Amino acid sequence: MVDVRVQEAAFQAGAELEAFSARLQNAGAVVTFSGLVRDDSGQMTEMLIEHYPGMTEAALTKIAEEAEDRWSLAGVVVIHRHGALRVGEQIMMVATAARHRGHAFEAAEFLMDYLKSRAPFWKKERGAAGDAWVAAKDADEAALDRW
Amino acid sequence: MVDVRVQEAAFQAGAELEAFSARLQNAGAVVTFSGLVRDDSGQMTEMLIEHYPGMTEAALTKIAEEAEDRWSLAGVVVIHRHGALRVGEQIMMVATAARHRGHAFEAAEFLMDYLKSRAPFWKKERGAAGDAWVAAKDADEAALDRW
Amino acid sequence: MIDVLYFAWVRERIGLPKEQIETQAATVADLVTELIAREDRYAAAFADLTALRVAVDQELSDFTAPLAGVREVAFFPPMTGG
Amino acid sequence: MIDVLYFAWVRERIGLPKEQIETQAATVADLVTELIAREDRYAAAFADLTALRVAVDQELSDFTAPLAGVREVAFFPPMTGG
Repeated sequence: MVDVRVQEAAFQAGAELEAFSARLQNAGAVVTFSGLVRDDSGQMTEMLIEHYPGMTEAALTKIAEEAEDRWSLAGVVVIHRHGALRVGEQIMMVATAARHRGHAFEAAEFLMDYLKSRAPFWKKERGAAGDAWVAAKDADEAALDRW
Repeated sequence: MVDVRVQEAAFQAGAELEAFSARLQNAGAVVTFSGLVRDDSGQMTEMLIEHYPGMTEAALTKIAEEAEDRWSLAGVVVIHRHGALRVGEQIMMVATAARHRGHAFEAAEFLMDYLKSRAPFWKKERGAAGDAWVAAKDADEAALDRW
Repeated sequence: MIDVLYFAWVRERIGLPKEQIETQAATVADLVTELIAREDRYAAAFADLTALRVAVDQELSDFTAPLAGVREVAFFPPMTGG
Repeated sequence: MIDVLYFAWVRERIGLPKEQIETQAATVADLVTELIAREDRYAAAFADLTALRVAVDQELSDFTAPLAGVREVAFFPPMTGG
């Protein structure tokens, strides 16, 4: 079960976790990661997320299916928002379910590492001092090496 | 913020995740692990979880505080049930929040590895063919070595 | 007097969850030796010490731990939470 | 005719999100050379190719990719999702 959603609308990670767990058949371990808008500068008024419609969905589905196969997952969810978000709002989440915890954890970390560097999203911080694109981190690219 | 609960009552992992995320101050990354009762034999009618009142809370709090310090967490939740549970029910969950995803993931895995082998819980499967205590896995003990 | 607690299949073999024991045992291992000498059900529970874990005053410990000043000792199999 | 798409600061520097381009360029790199020759805003956007990523028909690719049969090329900075 692979469930990929790219959307402007807000979502609730808790409601998604409940719905995901309820759909599972005999998977003992569920891991979620959720990303919230963080304001490091203390100046941000909103975050703008741009994406590449069409390619985004395809890239996320490919990553999710690869994780599902590699760790024999009982299910994968990937949700990522685009558009304007405020500090503290949910940007995205992934959820993975497996029989054993090691697989669920590894798959969730793999999804995050790939999503960060291979899914076509770009973040821009809008603040009192102006707008600034968030720069990619070398660490995010390097994180792919372990897979 | 360390929130440790050992309880007989059922809980909803999704509602806990929402409440936890709402309490956070500027933490970008939230990881949850939830464990569900799995029926490997296809024969289980219920799972009984025994614990050591007093020591359980102390052991979980110690593990949670150690994780909080080591990964500079913005928050930790550990909830573990005892008593009689049915297949598919939530046994336990941990939630961790940090500024960066690597810390939140590592802390959640550390908590799970320690909880599995150092918190005084014992599981018994009750089924058509009788009752059987769940044996500890060497792999769970070995998992501690990486920390 | 020490409170001695048993959990999981140790509790089932011994037949009770908790008892108070008057002992002069110097260590956990000495206490186990005394218990084994009492009755078969203790001998059955403590037959293989490598299959057991021990907590002293609610902290994980081991069979060499001294009992001076200790109020509570617990015996149980390896834990299986989570 | 190829659809050429721009995202994030590449889109801002070039001043539009998408355009159709008539080209005989054999590779992505050749297309970039053509664009740079057109106007300063392209030269500004493509000044440092190491800071750019390219997708060909919505798959991540690179500047050496051939353009024969390609319908869509996109240029953008390294992604920062999640």
